[in-house]
Amino acid sequence: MSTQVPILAADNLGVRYGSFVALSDVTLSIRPNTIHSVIGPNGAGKTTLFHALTGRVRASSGRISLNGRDITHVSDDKRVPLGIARSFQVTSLFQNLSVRENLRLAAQGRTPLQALAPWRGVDPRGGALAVADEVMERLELAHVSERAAGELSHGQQRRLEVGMAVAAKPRLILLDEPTSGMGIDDVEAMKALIRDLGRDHTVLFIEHNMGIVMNISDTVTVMRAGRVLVEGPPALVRDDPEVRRAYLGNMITGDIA
Amino acid sequence: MIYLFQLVNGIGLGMLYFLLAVGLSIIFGLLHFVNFAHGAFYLLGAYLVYDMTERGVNFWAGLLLAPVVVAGLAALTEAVLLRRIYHLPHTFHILVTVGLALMVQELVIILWGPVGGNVSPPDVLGGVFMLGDFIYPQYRLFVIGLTLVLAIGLWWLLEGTRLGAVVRAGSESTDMVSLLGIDIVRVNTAVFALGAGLAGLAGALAAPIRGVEPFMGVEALGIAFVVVVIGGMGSYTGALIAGLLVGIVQSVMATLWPEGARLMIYLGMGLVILTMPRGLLGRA
Amino acid sequence: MTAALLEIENVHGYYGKSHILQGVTLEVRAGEVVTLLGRNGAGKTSTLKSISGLLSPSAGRVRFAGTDVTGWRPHRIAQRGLALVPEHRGIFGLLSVEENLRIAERKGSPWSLKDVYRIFPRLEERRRNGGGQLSGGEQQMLAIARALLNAPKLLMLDEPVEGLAPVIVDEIVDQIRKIRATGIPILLVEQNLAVCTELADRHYILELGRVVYHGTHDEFAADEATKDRYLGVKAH
Amino acid sequence: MNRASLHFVLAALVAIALPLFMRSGTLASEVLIFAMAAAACNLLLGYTGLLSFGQGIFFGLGSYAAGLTLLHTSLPLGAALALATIAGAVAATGVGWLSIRRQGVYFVMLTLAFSQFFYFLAYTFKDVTGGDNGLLNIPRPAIGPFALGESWAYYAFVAVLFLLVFAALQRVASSTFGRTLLAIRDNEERARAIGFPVRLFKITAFAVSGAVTGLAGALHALLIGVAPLSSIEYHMSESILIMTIIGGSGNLFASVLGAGFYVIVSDLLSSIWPRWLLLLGGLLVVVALFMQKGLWGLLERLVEALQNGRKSPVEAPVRPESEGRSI
Amino acid sequence: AGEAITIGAPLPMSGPFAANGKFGSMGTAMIVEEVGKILDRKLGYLEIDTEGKPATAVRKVQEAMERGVTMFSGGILSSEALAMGKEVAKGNGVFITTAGADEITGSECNRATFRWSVPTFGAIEQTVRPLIEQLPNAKRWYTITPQYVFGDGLLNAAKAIFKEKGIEHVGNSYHSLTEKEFSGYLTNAMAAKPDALLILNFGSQSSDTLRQAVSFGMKQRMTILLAWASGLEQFETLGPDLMEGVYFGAQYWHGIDSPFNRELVAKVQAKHKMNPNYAFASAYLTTKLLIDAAAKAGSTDGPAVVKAMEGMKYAGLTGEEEIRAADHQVIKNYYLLKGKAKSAMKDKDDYADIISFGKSFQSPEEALCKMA
Ligand SMILES: Nc1ncnc2c1ncn2[C@@H]1O[C@H](COP(=O)(O)OP(=O)(O)OP(=O)(O)O)[C@@H](O)[C@H]1O
Ligand SMILES: Nc1ncnc2c1ncn2[C@@H]1O[C@H](COP(=O)(O)OP(=O)(O)OP(=O)(O)O)[C@@H](O)[C@H]1O
Ligand SMILES: [Mg+2]
Ligand SMILES: [Mg+2]
Repeated sequence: MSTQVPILAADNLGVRYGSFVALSDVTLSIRPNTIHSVIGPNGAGKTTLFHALTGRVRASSGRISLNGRDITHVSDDKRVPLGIARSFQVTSLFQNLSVRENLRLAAQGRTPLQALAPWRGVDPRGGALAVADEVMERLELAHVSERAAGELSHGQQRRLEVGMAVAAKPRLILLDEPTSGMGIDDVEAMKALIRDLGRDHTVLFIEHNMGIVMNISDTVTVMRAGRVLVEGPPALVRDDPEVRRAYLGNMITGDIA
Repeated sequence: MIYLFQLVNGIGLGMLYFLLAVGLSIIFGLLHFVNFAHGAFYLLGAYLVYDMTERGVNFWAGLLLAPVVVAGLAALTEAVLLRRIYHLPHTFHILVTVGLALMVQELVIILWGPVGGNVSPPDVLGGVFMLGDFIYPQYRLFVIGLTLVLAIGLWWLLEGTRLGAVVRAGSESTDMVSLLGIDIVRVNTAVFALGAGLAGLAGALAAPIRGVEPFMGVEALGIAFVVVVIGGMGSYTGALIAGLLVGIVQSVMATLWPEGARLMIYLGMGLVILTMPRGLLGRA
Repeated sequence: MTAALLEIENVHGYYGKSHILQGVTLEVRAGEVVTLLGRNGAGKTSTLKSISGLLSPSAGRVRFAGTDVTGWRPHRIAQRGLALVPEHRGIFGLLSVEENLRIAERKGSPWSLKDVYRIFPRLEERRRNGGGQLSGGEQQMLAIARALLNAPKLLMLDEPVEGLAPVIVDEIVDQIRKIRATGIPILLVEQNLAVCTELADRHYILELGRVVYHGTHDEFAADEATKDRYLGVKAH
Repeated sequence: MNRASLHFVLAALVAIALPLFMRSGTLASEVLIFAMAAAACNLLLGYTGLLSFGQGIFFGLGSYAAGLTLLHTSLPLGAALALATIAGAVAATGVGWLSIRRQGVYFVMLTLAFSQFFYFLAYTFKDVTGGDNGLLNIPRPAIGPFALGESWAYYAFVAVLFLLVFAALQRVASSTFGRTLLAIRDNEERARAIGFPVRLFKITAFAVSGAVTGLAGALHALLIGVAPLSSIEYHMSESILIMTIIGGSGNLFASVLGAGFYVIVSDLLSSIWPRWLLLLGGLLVVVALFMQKGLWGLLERLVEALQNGRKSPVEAPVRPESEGRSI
Repeated sequence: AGEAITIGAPLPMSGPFAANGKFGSMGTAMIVEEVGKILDRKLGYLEIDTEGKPATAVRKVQEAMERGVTMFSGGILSSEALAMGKEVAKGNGVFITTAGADEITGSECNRATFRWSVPTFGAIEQTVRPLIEQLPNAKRWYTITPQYVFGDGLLNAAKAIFKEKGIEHVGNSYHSLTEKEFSGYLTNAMAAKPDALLILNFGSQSSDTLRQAVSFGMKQRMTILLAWASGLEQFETLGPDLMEGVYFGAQYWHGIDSPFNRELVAKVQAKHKMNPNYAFASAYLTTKLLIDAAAKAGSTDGPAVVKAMEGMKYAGLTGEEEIRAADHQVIKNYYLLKGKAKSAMKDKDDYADIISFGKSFQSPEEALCKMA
């Protein structure tokens, strides 16, 4: 298993915001069809890592490769057709469009140039719409399918946010704190969903809910101050004294079942 | 030698442009309000001074009074009209303020006639300043000096006081500012009045230089936009630098390549935006 | 028993034509921490908004410290000492961290800038940073710190630990306890039952814009049926 | 009948109704010409969220292109119109390509700067454009067997083109492309994050808009026999934008309403009072304050009020949430 | 009596030239009212607001022609006048204007269009030449010119005279039609140390230039000539302080000593309590020309009226005037005025004295008019 080509690999990745170094020397390797989580204190650079991997911010040093192909200089929108999709920590939806349209667009994003022809109509039986409906079912959003995304409650928006990444049918899905803002019951459901996604996709996710992280991850990467602190299976990470001190604390959040 | 003269002249122009533009910049950058009526306040300032001097009021009194009246009118407009549309997209800001500018312009024509008039500088400043070959109207020198003093005062107000921070905050989320117990509505009115008052002052100061006519507002608006965009919206220092830059370029170009002066300014503005995303010093 | 500091009585609220709050009644007394629970979309945030004046109640009363503040503009309510930390945090991105704090400073607050820097050292490290450049957790800390400087008589926190690292959650829970210890009551909206359990004296559960359950902490802790029914928490 | 065909029928009705109510074919033609320009502007404003102050560039270039073709070559009318359309599209692609590098107000200002730039260009190259005098003597040749000299004959020609263009724009707006534009308008970051090359889409929108605006400019030059400098001035951009906003930016037919209203009301007001701009100004303020959905919104409210008058006005309470919340 | 006869008055009633439009309209109204009736039909006029835009002007003229109007008097801006002239020609009407561009009776001349005002050539001949003769010591001249056809027309005419008279042309500053700030150009001018400054722009631009030149103390250091002033309406905005000692070229001045003008001044004084300015008087006269021609032709038919106007000689505002048939240019005087001190003014409008006047015109061939 460890000899497999990683689906995504980051090599000595560094990112700076102006003079502030948000990420330095991060080396990461995600094996296909695994669930890989990233944890770490607030401001450790987790979201920044996601930004770099998806191309939203430019890496100031290092290399990123997808299935062995160098994508360091591929722009963010061009990485989607290559099979990377993500959700955002701060909800970012098409507020004025319906839930269904949000998801249809997310599905369409894999073949964006098809949408560039100004004369081509939306195929009612087409793939994108079908995917949208499927995702809505999966995320229990079908009953609000025609509502504008901006009118959903915070928790519903969070679910749609994750749905947007799922709808792109990526090979690698990046979820930035998928359960934040979700109801207690939804957290359980999300846990199930991520586990589920892990079967036919590769999942990389950031989470502060240790209940999820420790239960479903194959690998956990702990970051601190822009660097990788520890990486390994959940049990190893949980018992690392450094991780406990820097991050886990007493863990009143999310009991590890 | 001539370029030296043009440089001084450019600084004189530039300081006036700064005064004109800085109000727009404040309103623009801090309230996120696109104010196409800014020129109308400039127009009003000029006409108020004109009207008062025609009635025999002392020029200095006029210079003091005109911006105050303009600020008052602006506050009223803001309270009655503009605050209802802050939350709407830019399109509506433009619609309302273009409408307002048209109304002011036509009202000016109705009140003072379509031809315009002349404002004499006060007698003490009526002459020219001479130094060898260098000749410069005393009144223009006075304008440079006055705007310099104002520039410093303004800088302190915007960057050194809490008011500045509050208004910037309000430009992002009025709700959140209210939740901190600050009456953002009043702050906005004050800022709008300040910006408009500065335009009124610029108009009042410009009146003896270029006379008054009903369409000077539109022209001023164009210049103000160029300055604000080059300097960066919401940036005080940007407005100052850009104002001077535009003034100097315009003046020097008058010798270098007069036909292309305007073209250069717009070309320059385009280049600045393309190479510097937020103008020279804009924040967001 | 002390008189209620905050009383809301049969409050109704609309977004456009949707009737979201359908008669919410609850109260917060001096010195206690009350949580408002409920599923996503139950109307918790909307309730806080109607208290703080962001959402004008179409019917019902909001009384704070003996004054009827129904329909007041938000800044007047805030000046009375009702502080809300909204779920989206409301950090001013154009202002630096310190400016964010400074504009909230009000005379009579038991906390000073120094105090909040002591509570949240991370903020002091990043005090010159733009508010928009903070990580999610840093923003949450800033939002709470800001509310503290605003001289609150009652603090309303909308999901304060959302997206925070466990150590920080501990920290914030600690701070909330300390705030309570100063006698300032807290109305807390939270999805994290563990946090609620740590802190609350009483609980309300909201569903479809109505209060469907109300009980003291101990009653609630024992009532697995209620938890299951309204919050979908299965006893494992 | 779906929304799109309803709007098309409405547009056709306008084209048919104008001759019944208007004395002059010239004014009627102008209404439809600006309706095209406004609808094209709406594609940028309403669908892509781009507030372009550059529409006058494309309009003016269309005028010049058609004028120059007819003056200096023996190409037929159709070719002149096609060239104007291409000129509009090419200029729009260029202006779009540069302007969309910036967002928000800076974008608006860039388009404004370009519009000034093109104005001075046209002003300076007076040998080509006629400078301040404009391009004079533009003929209006027949199209096949149909002479267009008479003003209603020309109107008929314009009306046919207008309906074709309107239908085409509708098609664009409802295509996947148009819907993607709506998404971009709503949240550009997200659109990019889900894989859309946002700039390419915006430039394409610009090109389509510029093409239609160029065509409108050409038709206008033919209408008045001149390609004046004022067609490429900043005020032209402003007028087109105002028409679009007054109409309402939600759908394309709204722009037809806006253009018709603006052109006819301006004509009316200016004939009754020299200070008519005062009234126009007031009107703009009123629209922004009370009719944020524009004339179209007003129309919708009217229709709704009529329907409610018939039906009982009681609304069923909307239940905000439903049950079943596991993923 | 048949249907009423309507004369179209396409004028910029709104926009930057609204002042001219307003007085033009008053002038037309006055003569129409005065005449009342011709060919046994009631006479009326239709005020058409061109908004100063050629497009609007053409569209509205088109509409008026569809309604049966054949005679038009108006058009203040060159661009609108040129465009309207073409349109009126297409519709077989007749149009008389006072706009400045040489092309109107030059390269773009046509059957339907007449022009009352003196073109650039005559304006310079009647101002620069007499001034050079009056001031033999002014050997160095500087010019400020708006960059477009009209400005070049003036400049070329001036250069020709400079050359002929051995005057040194020490420099020229071009500027665009939208320029309002002239201090840069004036700085150039001062650096060239001229004896005379020739201002070749018009309207508010010329006022701005003069105002700023005076503030730079240039009046004390050189002679200033503003070759194309609009007369009373401009002088009112300038005021005697600026005008004193400055020379102005003008198409018309209410102080002209001709029978027709004296009569007009009296009438306008009686009716409007003011002196007629250029826009007023010229509109009055050009409308009158149309009316007279229609009466003479016995028809309002465009071509008939044109025929009647061609070669017409009459006692006009500036004395004897004649409509040249070959290019439809009215042959009339152009005036050189000199501003006087406030203390020397006899009444509130007595801003200037006439120094000299005369008629200078290029031949139609020189003006490049080839009438179809
Ligand atoms: N645009 C930016 N400019 C400057 N600094 C930034 C910017 N974005 C983030 N930072 C800083 O980079 C650091 C890492 O931020 P990041 O958002 O990656 O943290 P995180 O690990 O995702 O934290 P959290 O768990 O709180 O979301 C933080 O200290 C933050 O303040
Ligand atoms: N601005 C709005 N416009 C229309 N409907 C809204 C708006 N905001 C909220 N709603 C609706 O009101 C209901 C209650 O929303 P609210 O935000 O109060 O829920 P909540 O209990 O805070 O949920 P969450 O836990 O997800 O934050 C939801 O159904 C939501 O869709
Ligand atoms: Mg993060
Ligand atoms: Mg909520």
